[in-house]
Amino acid sequence: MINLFFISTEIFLSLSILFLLLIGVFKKKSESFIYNFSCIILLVGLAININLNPQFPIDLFNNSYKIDYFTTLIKSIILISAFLVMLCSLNYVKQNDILKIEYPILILSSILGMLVMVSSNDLIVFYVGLELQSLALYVLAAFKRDNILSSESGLKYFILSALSSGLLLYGCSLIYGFSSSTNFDLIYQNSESIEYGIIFGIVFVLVGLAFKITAVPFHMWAPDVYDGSPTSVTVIFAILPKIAALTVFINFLYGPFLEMFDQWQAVIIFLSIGSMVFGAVAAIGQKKLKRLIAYSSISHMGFALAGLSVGTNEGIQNSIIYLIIYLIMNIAFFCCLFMLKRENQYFDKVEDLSGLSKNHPLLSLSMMIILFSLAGIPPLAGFFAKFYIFTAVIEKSMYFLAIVGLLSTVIAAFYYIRLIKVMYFDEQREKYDLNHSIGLKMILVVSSTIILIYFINPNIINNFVSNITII
Amino acid sequence: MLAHAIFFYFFSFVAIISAIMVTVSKNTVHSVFFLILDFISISCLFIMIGAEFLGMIMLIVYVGAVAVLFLFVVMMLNVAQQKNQWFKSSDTSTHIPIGLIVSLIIFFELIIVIGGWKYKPDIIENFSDNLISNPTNTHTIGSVLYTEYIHLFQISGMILLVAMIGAIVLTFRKREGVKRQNYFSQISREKNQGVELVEVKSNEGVKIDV
Amino acid sequence: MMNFPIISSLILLPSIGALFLFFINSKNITGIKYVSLFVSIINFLISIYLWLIFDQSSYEFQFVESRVWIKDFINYKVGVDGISILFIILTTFITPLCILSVNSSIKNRLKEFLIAILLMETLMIGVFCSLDLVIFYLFFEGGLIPMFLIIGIWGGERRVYSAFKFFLFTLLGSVLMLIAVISIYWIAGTTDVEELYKLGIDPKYQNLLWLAFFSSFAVKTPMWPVHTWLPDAHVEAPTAGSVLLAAILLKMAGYGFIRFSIGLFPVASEYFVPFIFVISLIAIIYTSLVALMQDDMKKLIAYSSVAHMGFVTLGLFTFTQQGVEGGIFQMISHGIVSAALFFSVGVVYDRTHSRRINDYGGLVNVMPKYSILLMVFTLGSLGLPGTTGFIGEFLILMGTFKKSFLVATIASLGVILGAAYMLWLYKRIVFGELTNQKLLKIIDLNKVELSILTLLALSIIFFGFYPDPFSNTYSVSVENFLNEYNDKLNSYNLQNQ
Amino acid sequence: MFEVSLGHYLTLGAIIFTIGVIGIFLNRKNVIVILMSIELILLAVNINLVSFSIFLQDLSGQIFTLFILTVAAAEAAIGLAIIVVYYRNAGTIRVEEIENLKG
Amino acid sequence: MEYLIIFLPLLGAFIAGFFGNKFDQKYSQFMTSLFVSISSILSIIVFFKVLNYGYSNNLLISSWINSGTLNVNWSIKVDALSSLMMVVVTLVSALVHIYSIGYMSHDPHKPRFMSYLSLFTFAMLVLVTSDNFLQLFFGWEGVGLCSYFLIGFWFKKKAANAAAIKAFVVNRVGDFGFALGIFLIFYYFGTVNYNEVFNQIQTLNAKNINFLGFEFKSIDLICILLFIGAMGKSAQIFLHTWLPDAMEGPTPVSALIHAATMVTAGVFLVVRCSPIYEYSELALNIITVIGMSTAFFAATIALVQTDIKKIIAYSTCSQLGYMFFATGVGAYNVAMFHLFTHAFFKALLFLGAGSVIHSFKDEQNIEKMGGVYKKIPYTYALMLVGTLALTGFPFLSGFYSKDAIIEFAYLKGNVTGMYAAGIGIVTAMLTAIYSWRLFFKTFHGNYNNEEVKYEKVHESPAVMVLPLIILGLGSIFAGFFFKELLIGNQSSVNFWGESIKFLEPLSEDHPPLWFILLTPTIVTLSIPISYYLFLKDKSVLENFTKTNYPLINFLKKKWYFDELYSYIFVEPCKKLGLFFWKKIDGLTIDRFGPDGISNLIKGLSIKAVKFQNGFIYQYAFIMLIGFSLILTYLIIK
Repeated sequence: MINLFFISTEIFLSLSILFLLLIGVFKKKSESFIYNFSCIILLVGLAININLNPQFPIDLFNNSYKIDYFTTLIKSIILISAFLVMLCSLNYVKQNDILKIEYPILILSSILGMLVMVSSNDLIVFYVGLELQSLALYVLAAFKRDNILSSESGLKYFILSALSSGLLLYGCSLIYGFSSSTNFDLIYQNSESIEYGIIFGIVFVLVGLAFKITAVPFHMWAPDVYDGSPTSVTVIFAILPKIAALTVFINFLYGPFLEMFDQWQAVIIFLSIGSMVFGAVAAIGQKKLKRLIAYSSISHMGFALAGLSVGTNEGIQNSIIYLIIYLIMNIAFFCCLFMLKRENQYFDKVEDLSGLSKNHPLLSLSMMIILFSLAGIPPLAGFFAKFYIFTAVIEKSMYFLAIVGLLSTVIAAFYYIRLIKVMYFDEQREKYDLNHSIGLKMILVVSSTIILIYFINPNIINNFVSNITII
Repeated sequence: MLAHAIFFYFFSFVAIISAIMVTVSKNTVHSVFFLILDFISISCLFIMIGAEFLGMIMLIVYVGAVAVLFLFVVMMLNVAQQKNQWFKSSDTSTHIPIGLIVSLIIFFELIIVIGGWKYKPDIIENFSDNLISNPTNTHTIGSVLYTEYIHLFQISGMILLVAMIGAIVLTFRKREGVKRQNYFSQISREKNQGVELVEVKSNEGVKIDV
Repeated sequence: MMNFPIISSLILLPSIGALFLFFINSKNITGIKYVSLFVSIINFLISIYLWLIFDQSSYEFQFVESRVWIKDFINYKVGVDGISILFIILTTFITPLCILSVNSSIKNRLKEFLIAILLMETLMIGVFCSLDLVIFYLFFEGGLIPMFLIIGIWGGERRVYSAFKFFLFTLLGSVLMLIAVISIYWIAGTTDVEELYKLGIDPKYQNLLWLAFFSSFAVKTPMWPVHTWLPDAHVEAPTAGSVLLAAILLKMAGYGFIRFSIGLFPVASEYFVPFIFVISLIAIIYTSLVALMQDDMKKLIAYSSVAHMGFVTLGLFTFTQQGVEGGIFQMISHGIVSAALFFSVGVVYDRTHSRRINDYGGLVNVMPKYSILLMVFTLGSLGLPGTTGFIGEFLILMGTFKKSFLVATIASLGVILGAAYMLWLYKRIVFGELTNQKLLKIIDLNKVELSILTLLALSIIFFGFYPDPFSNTYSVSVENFLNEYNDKLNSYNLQNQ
Repeated sequence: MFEVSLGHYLTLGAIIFTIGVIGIFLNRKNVIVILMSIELILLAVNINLVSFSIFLQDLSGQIFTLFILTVAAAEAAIGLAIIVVYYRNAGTIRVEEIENLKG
Repeated sequence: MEYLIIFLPLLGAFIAGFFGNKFDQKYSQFMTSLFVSISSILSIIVFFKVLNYGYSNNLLISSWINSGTLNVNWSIKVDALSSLMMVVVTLVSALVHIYSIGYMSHDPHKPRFMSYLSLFTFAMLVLVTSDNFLQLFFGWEGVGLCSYFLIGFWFKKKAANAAAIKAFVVNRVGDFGFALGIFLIFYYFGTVNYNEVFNQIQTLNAKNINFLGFEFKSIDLICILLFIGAMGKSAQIFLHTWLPDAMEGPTPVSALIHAATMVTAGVFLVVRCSPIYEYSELALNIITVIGMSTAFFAATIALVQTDIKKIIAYSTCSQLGYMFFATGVGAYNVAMFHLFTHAFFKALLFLGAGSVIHSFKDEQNIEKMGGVYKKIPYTYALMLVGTLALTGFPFLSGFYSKDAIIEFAYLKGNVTGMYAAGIGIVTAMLTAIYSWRLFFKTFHGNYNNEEVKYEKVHESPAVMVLPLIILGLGSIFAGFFFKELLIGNQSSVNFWGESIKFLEPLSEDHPPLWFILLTPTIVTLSIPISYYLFLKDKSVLENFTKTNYPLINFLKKKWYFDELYSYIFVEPCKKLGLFFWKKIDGLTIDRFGPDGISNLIKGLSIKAVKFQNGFIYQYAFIMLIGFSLILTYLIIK
């Protein structure tokens, strides 16, 4: 008998989606209600998920679905960041005429897909979860359907994502063919000798995953899609799929293909270096904040991948820490973006920040903290994220990676401090509105405070991740 | 065995040719038809090889639904006739030769890799029991699909739901100025709502909402 | 009482003050000033108290605090020895003066400025007393943020360029240090400095690690040829910023050389002595010549700082008692003198808004007090006996002479050039006819300026005549430091034979 | 030659996969053809999976194919919907004209 | 008492400097003069104590620099040498202080001036009473600094400022050598204390050292380096250029600093270090050569100068050369004797010249003077005394000391000694000629000044004349009275005691009579010759000038030293500085360093942005290329 208790989060989420859909269809003007309700659903889901607290790994559905501490932790992170994302983008969604009942439902579906992805222990489950997640995101990207940019971003994201999942599938088929199974554990058993077929399969799958976390050279969609999508969707893009995809990276690489570490390590290093450097360099030329944050997230993902390229538990844990800090910073950054509005119009150009500090000292202060943290300047949280990564990297004497990474942080620092320069050194502009929702303000204040004082007790996050043992 | 080979080569040939035609034909409608042809030939191969259920499903889903959907959209958007400018377009011309080379490289690498496939009898014995015990392919699939893969089945249900919602939310729009039927309001209409008494002043008339 | 975390409170107090300022209404200018001044003076008093209860006869680290910070990885460990305590006092001494000086120079966003200064103080004190490499790095790099803002927000015309140059240059320099710090952790298993002193680091890694640390310190010192950020940063920074930069930030690198480069990697340090000597000499001669030709006061002083720091590195890498002590003394002296010079430039800049030397001349006619004090600083800078500058330079040269006659001789040429450019500067600013009409209305020092400058001048002269308070503090530590250095070197040489 | 082995099927899959890949960037006509190229890639995957499944005597490949079919259908639906939306906004779906977002 | 001697001037300087303007300016003038006078009286008392009781003392004031083995104290060392110097310094200083009351009466910055003077006195006293090289160096630089202040006292004058800086920097060049010498001493002996160094000096005899690629005997090198310092301070040839320029300062300054005291510090140094120099044949020879060259060279320039103070300045230079070659031939006590007498007559000459200048309302060109001996009789008389003393007219102080030098050079017996003696005699003649030229042109002949009416020329006030008289007395009698004490055979050895070391006692022989008479004769004869040349028949000189124009010009341009230095050092330094700044810092380091890299990255970024051209096929294409790269890499691997 399958113990359904352990997938109660997923079940709850699916049922809530259907329920919300019903409400939405039969109750007029229920958009706000559904939006708020889905926030609550996320919180409840989070509570349920935390409540699971599996003491030992649990396999479900013929060993194709795995629940353990790691996946539960990641799911919690996904749920809580989804909640934060929804909370902070509420006003934006309302004012940009994209508040429809489908919007929160699609987000929830996407999250459901992510949860499935995270727990997957089987290629098919993984693929199906991935597609559930992606399909909802395609729609969300194009959600502002009367806006040409939004629909173009949806189109680009869709086509390239479909291509990447095509490649991924081809890889799955190769892995299946060469290891005779789709189940991760069986693949691990069956692929004792190193075969090119499997390695190719891994590469194909990595392409699909790298696409999701925007690693160079599979990042090309990111700036355009981030730019074109509604900001409330961009923030989702910047955070949620990356958590899920990175988890799958870990599960996938360190699960069935641990023995082939030597083979795929080079690929990860390649992706990592490419992302770190290219993300840093290309961001300098950007004039729009959303594009800039896209490149910035490309660069950050390079660092997270660097942690994965090490091949130790510490590396994985540090990547997770990196991811957590990254998403705190990104949520905070997007909160700032959501605050740049004047008379219901949102601004997202770099020049719109000009002289922000004169009119909005607190906003620009927190923005500054965030940017310095993104740049990895001590003693802010972003530094520790990088510090941990490099600790892991250097443990294995991968100095080249470390040096390239750190040089790229210097390059990246250039554009972060350019933003600070614009905010603090340039001439001021008109004031922006101040009537932000409490949730938005709270998130910004709390997250930037966390970033600022993280150094006082860095153990907080470490305690969570130190229990993760993949290998 | 020979028949198998002949059929294989025939259908493969058709599939490859039509796949090429999908990408190169000038008329998009033709492309769609070639795509259908491609699907048909592949499903024939499937049936031939013993995966008859999948072959038939391919026909139904792809040919019956997906390809028709393509056709529908192509027709609707009226984008059928558009010229290809493969080697003419000035600023993008480098893509094509390099792209071809790259693709061929990938192809040959794939061939090399595929050539490395070996039959591993020791692994396969563990799993072959369910295929033997059931008479038909369809039967076998059915027997596992709702048991071992029930969760996937459910999730694909969600996928389809999302696809549906997505398609609706993107393309469905209420047009202004079109009268729609509203069953609830029509049925629940009461007499006093149906008739409105208006005092008409002289020489002014009444404006009636249409 | 001994358990009281006096060093931590020293580190934290300015931050708390900054936090407190954060909540004061920025309209309340006097309140802001008094609070920050109060905090910094309290800090100064604490540091003086620390100095008084400091046991000068012991070379051990004192007042050590150690507590777990990142579990199983890094401890928060701070403490002082005879070397670092002086730098702490220098920091706490200069900071109140900086705060005092903002009166006339900072017109807008005073609150933010003072917050930045106080944060800076926290970070600087942290640098000087951290006994863990990671903690050190944290403080060392953290200083970039407030300094960047100080230059960028309150700076002059080319502040953006300068701020960026400063930020990126120093960041670039220090990233390699981060790698080295982490590498040390994996090589030696700890980043605790005291432990590392005991354990020593495998000589085969030392050269690379040394270079990594060097890259960071060299930029910060700054050594030739990575010095070009300094003139720009100095020129554009507001007075208090320049003062902090010259007086303390540059010293962090010198301190780092002593504590880390030499302390941790004796073999590599020995190996790189010729290299250091060569670039120090270049720094001394080259920048002195460049300083000679400057037409901007701050730039001139900035270049002179490069030259003076060249002396410091020269002295530190002689590994002689005189050289190292001279290096330390020179750093403290330069901390006071360059601070004073920048304050002085700030004084006239506030009045005329020009830093061009040619815009001045004949100031003595209208600003006699200023002229006298500036003379003292000029003399301190050119190393006249009886000022602190002399003792540092002389000891350094003495130490250097023990190592290499040639190097000492060339370095001594820098002293001549130093006299030339400083006196020429002084002449062009202060002496001569008062030609610029704008200067006619210029007023002499006000009370605050006078007290700042007098305090600095008195300390230059007092410690120039009676340097014992300093030298007694560091001599035991330096002696022990050199002994350990030689022990390590000898044991290494024995192994190799 | 006449022995049709797994290799033949896989080669067929590889050929169709390559054609699909080529089709994506060879095409300047309209986006729908790119979509069709992607369908070709999926088809190639299906060929692979089914032939592996048959030759391995293992059913999961076919199940996989089944779900791929499902997803492909859903993908096609959404993809076409997005294309339609884009067409409504831009009046074109020529690949060379979809370049509002760049830089 | 010693404390008072040293710190009274400092106190005076302090009070005058900081509080001088709070009261009437006269108070500060009076007070500083008083303090210095007290200290001069006290120092005379100390001198007599030394003289009579062989008193010597070493007072520790406080510790100064402690670093490892280097322990330096502030101290007051009293012995024969320092007590004599103290007398010279404080006495001349006191007189100059008093003189300045009158001379500077029209200046608005009197307290500052007095303060500087007192500060100088203090520094000079610190210099002479030091018991170690470092404190000596402190005083050394301190007097240099005060000299800088005082030369640049008229800060509005461009020339004064330039001269001040020149003085300081040129001195720094000397100090550079001096400092290296101290380093070397510390290197060998681990201490900089005189006694400790002198006690160990013999250990150094055999040691050699490689310095700048040359092999030296260590002791030679130490001595030479110290002597470079002395050269700077005492304006010896090559480092003399600052001294004539220093005449831009007020005249009392010239008298005090640039004639009587500071410039003799170099001589003092060499004498003080006699225990070291005695062991270095080479250094002594170099000193002799440098000294006599300076003596000769300065004298030749003085011949053609027209600025009254510059003539005296070159004369000082020349006389310092005498002192040096005295030390060079080992006659340290004779050098000190000449120093002592020179202090009187040179101060007298300067102050007298100041008086003249004062009378002519700040006119310094001797061509624009003349014929005023009746109007300013005291000054005239005193200048006469000074001139006679300087030229070594028999039985005046200069006679004793200068002749003694020449004699001892002769007696030295070696080549340099003979040569030096010869040059000394020639120089004595030149000295006489230029001195009389100055004298005659200033006081006799026609009145040549157009700006100041003849009637307006007036004698200086008593406060200026009185010091002149004292100095005049000194110029006349100092030689006679102190001859036996300072250079006499037995008494001098008693007096100098430990403070001067002779490796082998000075020769007690006397040179042949003709030699003794030679110099006075020449000197005496030169008076009428000068009179003829400069007053009676100027045509001879004019013809000479015309025919030998290049030579005269060469002399007038001071042997082109300034131009040469400007060409060799100053301009290249400036050019090099500019080159380093603009070309290396700006165009190389910045261009290829920070700016270059940032531009490069910006350029890359622009390329990256262009790369993102919005086309879907491009994006897919990039993905495929990356993908195929990875695949190919794995295949090849």
